[in-house]
Amino acid sequence: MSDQSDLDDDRAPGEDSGGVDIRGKMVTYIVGFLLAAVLSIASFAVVHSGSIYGPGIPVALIALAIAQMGVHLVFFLHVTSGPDNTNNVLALAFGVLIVGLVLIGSIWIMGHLDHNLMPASMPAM
Amino acid sequence: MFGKLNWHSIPWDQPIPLIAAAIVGSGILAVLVWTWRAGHVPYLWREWITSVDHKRIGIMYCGFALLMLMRGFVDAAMMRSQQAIAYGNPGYLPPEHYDQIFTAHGTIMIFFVAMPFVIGLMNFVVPLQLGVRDVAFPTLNNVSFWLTASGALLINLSLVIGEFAKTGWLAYPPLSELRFSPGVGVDYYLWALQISGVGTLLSGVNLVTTILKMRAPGMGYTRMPMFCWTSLASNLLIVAAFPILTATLAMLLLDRYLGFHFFTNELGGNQMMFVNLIWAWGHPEVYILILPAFGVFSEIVSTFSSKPLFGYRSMVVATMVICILSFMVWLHHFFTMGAGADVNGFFGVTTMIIAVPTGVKVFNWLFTMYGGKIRFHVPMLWAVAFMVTFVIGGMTGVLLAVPPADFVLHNSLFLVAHFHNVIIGGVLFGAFAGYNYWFPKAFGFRLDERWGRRAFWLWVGGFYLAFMPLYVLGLMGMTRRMAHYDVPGWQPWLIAAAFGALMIAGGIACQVIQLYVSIRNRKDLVDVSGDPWDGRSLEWITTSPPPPFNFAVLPNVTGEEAYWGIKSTARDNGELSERPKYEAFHMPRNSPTGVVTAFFTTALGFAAVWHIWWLFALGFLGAWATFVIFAWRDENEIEISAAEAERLDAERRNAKARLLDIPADQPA
Amino acid sequence: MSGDPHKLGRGEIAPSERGPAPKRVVVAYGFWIFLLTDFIMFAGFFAAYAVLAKATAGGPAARDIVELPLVGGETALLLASSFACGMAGIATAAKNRFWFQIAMAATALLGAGFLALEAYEFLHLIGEGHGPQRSAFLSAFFALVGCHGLHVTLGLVWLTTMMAQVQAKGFRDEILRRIACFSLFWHALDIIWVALFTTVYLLGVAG
Amino acid sequence: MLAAALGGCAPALLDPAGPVAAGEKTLLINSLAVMLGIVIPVIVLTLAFAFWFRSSNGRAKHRPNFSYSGKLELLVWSVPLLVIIFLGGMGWIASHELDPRRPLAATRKPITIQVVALDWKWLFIYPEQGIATVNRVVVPAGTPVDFRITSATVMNSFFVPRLGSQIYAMAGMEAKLNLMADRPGRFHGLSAHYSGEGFSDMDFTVDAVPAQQFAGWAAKMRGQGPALTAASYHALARQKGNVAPFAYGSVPRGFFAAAVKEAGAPVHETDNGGRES
Ligand code: HEO
Ligand code: HEM
Ligand SMILES: [Cu+2]
Repeated sequence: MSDQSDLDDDRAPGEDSGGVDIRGKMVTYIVGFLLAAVLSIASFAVVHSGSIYGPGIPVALIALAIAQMGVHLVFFLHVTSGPDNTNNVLALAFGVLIVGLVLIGSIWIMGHLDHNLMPASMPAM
Repeated sequence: MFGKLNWHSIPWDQPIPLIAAAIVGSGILAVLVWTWRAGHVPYLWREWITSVDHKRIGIMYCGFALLMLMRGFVDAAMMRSQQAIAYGNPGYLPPEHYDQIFTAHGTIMIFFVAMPFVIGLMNFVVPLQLGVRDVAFPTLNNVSFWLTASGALLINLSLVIGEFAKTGWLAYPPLSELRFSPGVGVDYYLWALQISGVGTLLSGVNLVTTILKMRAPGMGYTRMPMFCWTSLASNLLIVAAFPILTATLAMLLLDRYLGFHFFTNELGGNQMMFVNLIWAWGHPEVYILILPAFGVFSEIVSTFSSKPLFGYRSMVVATMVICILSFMVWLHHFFTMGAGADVNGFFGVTTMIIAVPTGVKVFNWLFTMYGGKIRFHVPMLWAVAFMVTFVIGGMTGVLLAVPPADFVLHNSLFLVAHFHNVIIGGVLFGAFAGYNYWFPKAFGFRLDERWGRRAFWLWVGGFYLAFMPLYVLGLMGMTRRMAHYDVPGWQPWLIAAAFGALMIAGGIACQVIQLYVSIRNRKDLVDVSGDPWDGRSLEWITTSPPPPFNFAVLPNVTGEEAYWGIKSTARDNGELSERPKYEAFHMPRNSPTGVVTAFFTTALGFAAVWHIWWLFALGFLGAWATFVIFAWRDENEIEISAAEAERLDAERRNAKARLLDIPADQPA
Repeated sequence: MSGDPHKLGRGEIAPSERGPAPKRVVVAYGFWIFLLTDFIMFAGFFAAYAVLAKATAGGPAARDIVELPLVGGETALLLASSFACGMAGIATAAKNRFWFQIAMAATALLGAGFLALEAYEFLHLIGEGHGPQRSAFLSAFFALVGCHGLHVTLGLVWLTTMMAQVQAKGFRDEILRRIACFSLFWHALDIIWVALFTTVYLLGVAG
Repeated sequence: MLAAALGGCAPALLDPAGPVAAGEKTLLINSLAVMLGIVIPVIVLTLAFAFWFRSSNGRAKHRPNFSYSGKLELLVWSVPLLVIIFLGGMGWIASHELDPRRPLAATRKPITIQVVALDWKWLFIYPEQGIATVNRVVVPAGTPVDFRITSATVMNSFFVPRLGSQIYAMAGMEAKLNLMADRPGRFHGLSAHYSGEGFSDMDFTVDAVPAQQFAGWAAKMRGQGPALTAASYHALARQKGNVAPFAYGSVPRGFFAAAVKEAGAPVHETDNGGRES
């Protein structure tokens, strides 16, 4: 961070690094677009094709989704690991942490509640 | 045309709300007429209602909270008097009424007293302590405030037009579903909270951005005053928790308005999901309230002990640990739902772990006092009372976190005692301490100490008398939210509690008198130096009240305790720091966006409650149009010239010189 | 004492000590935080969906109502719209009003196309008696997907407002900041859509 | 001390009448004692420091720069941590030992009682005895009772303070709660979760009677009084407010399961709503 110019502030979220390098920007977007398209198509294909081990499909889908979100973050939202982006990434990490806690916590808790309380799990009397 | 609203929506047959409303209404009317007649309206409009100055907005938040505290307290007094007499008889409040009262009390106290108070303090103090001129989004700040007010207005409207929810402050379904609560009460509740919730969320975004992106040069993270750290944690929690509330209430709204089945008994709805989600917000919420109070006490204990805060880094770590942990404990509010031993055990343990960082904080305050020269002004009195009281409440909290203990204490008055113990003994004491501490900064004169002490003793004594009996009642098996009872052993304790509430009423009266007396004697109480308590952080470097832009030149921070460092240097050198170079800068213009938006959202909420759909659409369009018009404005800022900045700063420097008894600047 | 961090005369100043960030950064960062709140709100709806997905109350389950080609179409439209939005961002950087308007119009049209498909899907389901009132699962489905749709709708309102502003006022600083926020918003909606089509539609069919 | 204040009658939670309540009482007192061991010193020190270091006290040594001490930091983190490790461990074990679903150890075979929360009364079904009671439940002392709890309306909580643990009663759900009365006696039971207008009166009596007496009572009840049928159940559900205790002389097999499954669906529409026309 200190090796850059005087004008180097933290980078704003969504801001890319280049100045007015239009070509460079275009390339970023096109690459991102293509990657995202490929990953989307792969997701749809996984469901349809039947070539993947059935019970593994959900895992494959989740992996693909995470990959695609990553692509969007990197190519469209210009999130990088660079020091000028630390604050943005930290905020994002905080958000992801909370989303994770809420989702995992809820699913875990509700799973137990359903299991313990839903009459379906009980022998009919 | 008017949806469900008609003549019978007003409870003509019920004297209590009508009289209450008449009193409140005529009070408001009288104030309005008086301000109008006295010609204060333009002033109010210009300087307050449309102000985007974080200090003004902070003050409005706190004033609003104090006002609503009285509203909430009236509810509390009714409950206390009802329960004192309602042994073996229905008392004077039928359940229909009593149930609205505790719901309104809880809702108002949490959302419209505690929240605005801490948000107000953060708004006022944080930019000053960070050494900057305003928050990140000044206009948005004004919008946030007015959205909060809009929500509160809706709740208070329900007193006369229709009814309020009879569900308890968290509106658990299925009781809050249309089938069991077909009236408009729950709808008032939902819209009021949705609207004010958006306000809170935006103010959280605003303060997080301010703290992370706008600090005076040199103010690194480890140089921020403790209050800024706790504010950061608190606002991160707002940002993380309030969206969950929004989503949860939206689901209940969908159930009620469009026949969805999220939480109904029928067609697969799952009431447990609501409980789960509402506490995923609700638990962080209580730390949103307490963390800023911790910050207030950190400032006060250090200032009045004339020492730096003990263990600053430990405090920072403790704050952030609490911030994260608070998202891992929410199940402790429903141990008795039956999730099983593993889940209960896990959440019990995570809950208890919070006692560790909190304990660290308590010990660090203790060691801050150790070796100090403690001046017992009113804020410090509150701080000591807090330390004594809060540890008791914290301890009973940990007790409730032991799942099997909670199996017998859940929903009992023991629980009610616990949370009033931490909320009053923590949040409210913190708010009062902060109010007394920063009042001179806000208005340029101190609050009267004598009446402040009276208020203090009555509040503290009243608190113990009103809430310690509830612990006993809890152990006797009395549950919360009872309109009447037939167990004879309970009554003496409830009568004692009623006297406690009476004492608190005395405390509130003393606070009102304190304010009145202080305004009357403001000449004697004036604070010319801008630093009445020998403070250590940057808010005390500027004048009291500060200029709209806070600092003519942003201070340059070179260490922890920014102002203390500058002050000590000046004292040691016998002269003020070098005169800075003044430059022109811009300040945002006032804007009616907030109040106009709030007007439309109030209309929108009211329309939704009564199913007046054309008004609903109008409210929505109005709010949107307001934003577009605001966005279209060309002149958003005014310039403060270098000369103006210099002139104002010269006065400040002279006052500081007098305070430190060193030569003033030579006139340039 | 100086307000300008670059005149402090210290060789290396840690970024956290350089004084207030420029407005551009502050605004985008604030909006970034706002987006996080939006993600968390969606997490609430996702959690509800996850819990209620099996609560069909005798009505249709996810696999009975999902039409993958439709969803594929929606995905394609949204992705293309996001790309167009990126182009608008580039036009903004180049201060080219003409291409900005073209790209934004394309963004809007593609977004509207997405909404149209979604509206078709919803109306179709309701027409078959599979509306949100049918079961808790359908409630959660409509709410989750609908919430995303609502965001797209609001995005369109915002987008058209921005087009009008640029036309009327050109690329001023505050308008540039708003465009930056808008593009953050629009791209964020994609991310949510990815989570959505995976959990609701694809896992609905597969799981 | 509390007992004295009450004229000899101890608070319900401190006067357990069964193993669950007794365990919970012990746990409560243990935890409290451990925490008081640290909380009382904190309170005393706060007041002592505040008093001694008051600015007017010339004898107190002023240490204006005492703001860090590694040793003390270690102490302030580790002391609460140790207490919490102890309490947490105890809580973890206790939540397994005292899990409401866990059958109780006893010499006698447990009996099952099914509980339905209604607006605003309690229905108790004895599937093995084929009878049902309202607002009064009779249990054999010294015999574990396997309560199965549901609601035909909004959420309530089934709670008998002197027997221990409460648990929520929810429509469509079946909660399990194992309790036992050690000895004969009469206890106060109530709904511990607010459920609307008639909530304050939603209490019931628990009569623990010697085991033989229980069998006799059940036999006597059977065939007496009205029969619990879908119709009489719905009539009961629709009846507002407090109902004096009474009994049903017969209950169809599988009645409770049906009530759970019904999720309270056909039970009345409330008319206590708002003031809209
Ligand atoms: C500002 C508000 C606030 C605060 C700060 C707290 C703090 C805590 N709370 Fe409380 N709470 C608050 C507000 C509420 N709580 C509630 C309910 C509630 C319940 C659910 C009970 C039930 O429904 O049956 C539990 C288990 C707790 C636990 C705790 C714990 C462990 C803490 C801890 O954070 C306390 C930590 C502090 C301590 C421990 C003291 C200082 C520490 C020292 C001196 C160190 C040494 C001590 C030990 C090692 C023990 N709370 C409810 C009920 C809502 C409702 O149902 O309507 C509310 C409103
Ligand atoms: C000022 C003195 C206060 C008194 C005398 C008081 C009294 C009461 C009483 C009597 C109840 C009902 C207890 C019951 O259910 O039986 C109650 C509930 C409650 N109070 Fe207070 N209270 C006070 C202040 C506060 C404050 C400052 C807050 C929060 C900031 C607060 C938050 C609540 C909440 C959340 C409830 C629960 C409401 C519900 O059951 O839905 N109270 N209070
Ligand atoms: Cu909690």
